[in-house]
Amino acid sequence: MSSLYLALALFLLLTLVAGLWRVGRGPTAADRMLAAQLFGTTAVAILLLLAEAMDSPGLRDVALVFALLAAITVVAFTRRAWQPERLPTSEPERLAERAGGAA
Amino acid sequence: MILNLASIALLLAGALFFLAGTVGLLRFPDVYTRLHALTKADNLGLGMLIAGLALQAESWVLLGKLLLIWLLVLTASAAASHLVANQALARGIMPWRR
Amino acid sequence: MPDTRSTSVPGTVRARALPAGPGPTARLILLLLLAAVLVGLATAVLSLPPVAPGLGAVVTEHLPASGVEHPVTAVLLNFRGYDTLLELAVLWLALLAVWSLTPAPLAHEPTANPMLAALNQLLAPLMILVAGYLLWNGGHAPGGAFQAGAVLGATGVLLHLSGRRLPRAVDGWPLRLALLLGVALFSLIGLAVMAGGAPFLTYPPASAGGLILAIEAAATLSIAATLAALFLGGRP
Amino acid sequence: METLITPGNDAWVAVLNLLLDGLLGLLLLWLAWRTLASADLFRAIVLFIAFGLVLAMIWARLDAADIALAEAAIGAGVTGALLLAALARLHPDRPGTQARPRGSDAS
Repeated sequence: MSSLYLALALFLLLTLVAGLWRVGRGPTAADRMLAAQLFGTTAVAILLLLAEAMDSPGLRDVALVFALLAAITVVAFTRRAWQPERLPTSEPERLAERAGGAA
Repeated sequence: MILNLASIALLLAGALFFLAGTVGLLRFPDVYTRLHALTKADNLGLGMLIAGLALQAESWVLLGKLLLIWLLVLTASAAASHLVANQALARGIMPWRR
Repeated sequence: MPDTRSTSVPGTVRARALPAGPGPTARLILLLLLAAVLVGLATAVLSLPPVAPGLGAVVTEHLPASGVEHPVTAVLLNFRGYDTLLELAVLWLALLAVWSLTPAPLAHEPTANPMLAALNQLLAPLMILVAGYLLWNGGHAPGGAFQAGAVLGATGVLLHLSGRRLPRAVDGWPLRLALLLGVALFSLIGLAVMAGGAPFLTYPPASAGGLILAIEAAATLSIAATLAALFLGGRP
Repeated sequence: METLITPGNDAWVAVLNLLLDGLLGLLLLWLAWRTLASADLFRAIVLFIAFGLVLAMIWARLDAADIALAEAAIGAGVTGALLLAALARLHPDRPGTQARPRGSDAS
């Protein structure tokens, strides 16, 4: 059973690596942030699998803390760094924002 | 034995949904559609994975902790997607149309 | 991944035009230096004995006298109490540095959000509960003051982000007291044991468990207050 | 049951462990490099958040649950929010982010 858990953890880690492409690509800030949020969920899954595979129950608490605090970064993002009052200031920014709908 | 097989099936199905979530994140056309990858695919994937692990759980405490983790992730991503979609609309990002 | 064309997004600062990079010779020298460092590190790591003669055995041997069952907590709060005390002081100095730079920004929170309020109602009590759980766990399993303090501090950050503010009455001396509590109690207990003839921070084994829990509880509050105050970004 | 999924258990486990640790290590180095090299500060922050996640998983792999827990709590709860708030304050043209003029409040 342990090797199944490890294999699944490896698989999930690979999907996380693939998701990094979205962090680089954007185009809007929200896309990058969403990718990070998705990594959080994947990390919770990987940690739960590792807790079982490595027989280390403390890792479940790590997953619990990740799950508990997952919302804070996005709240900070929408309440601070991504506010509508500040209009995009340069042409590429405006293009990226509009293209968010059509890319 | 049956419990074991069910657990394995759930774990594999969960991993499949995680894959779907990542494909969605990479392939969907705009922020609003990509939110689905975050809120639907991955949460279902995590749910199945947790169900698979819960079938192997030795104690009720562990079962409760696993369930709590899932509910917390559900809450967090629901809140996150609401906030992001709300803000994206407020910034005037148009939803994607074919 | 990253295309360096950087379709930069709002909320970002674009880098100014960078000066031209080093020439080919400089690059080659840099590469050689880096390779030398890599080889040095690799040989150092590979020449380590397979089983490092660490202090693990000593810690295990003295664990019963430490007052806790978890070796990490025993080392952090008992055997190497100095380090933890000074770490708390460092965190506190960081906050002093931030406070001396600027007053806290005026809190014009973006419009109140009912969803955030509901999220708070759900998450904040759970976070406080988990912080308590981690603090209690520290005695026998992974957990302890720093982890609990960080979770509690994150609660403060979340509440602040959703527009909750400290009441006027609390952001004066009660806040300062909370910030100081960890270092103060830690040092006081450290000094108090000296009255019994023991060296600084050497707890009597019989009461070590209770003393460590008290110190950890105070440290949790202080760490949480410090982290949340750091987030304010200035002196309140 | 064991053999149904895993013929030759030990060898498989060893290979999987190696792959997992190797991938995590490479990922951490790559994320560190991209974080430092990124000219776009927001992207650097997101990469740093991902760096924290991977670091927590590496501590987990090293069986250091205490440090993984600390990294999870600090990395997920405080650092990301702190950096994002700091980034927002780099733009003083937005309402709500100006520093209070000195001396306006005596408290």
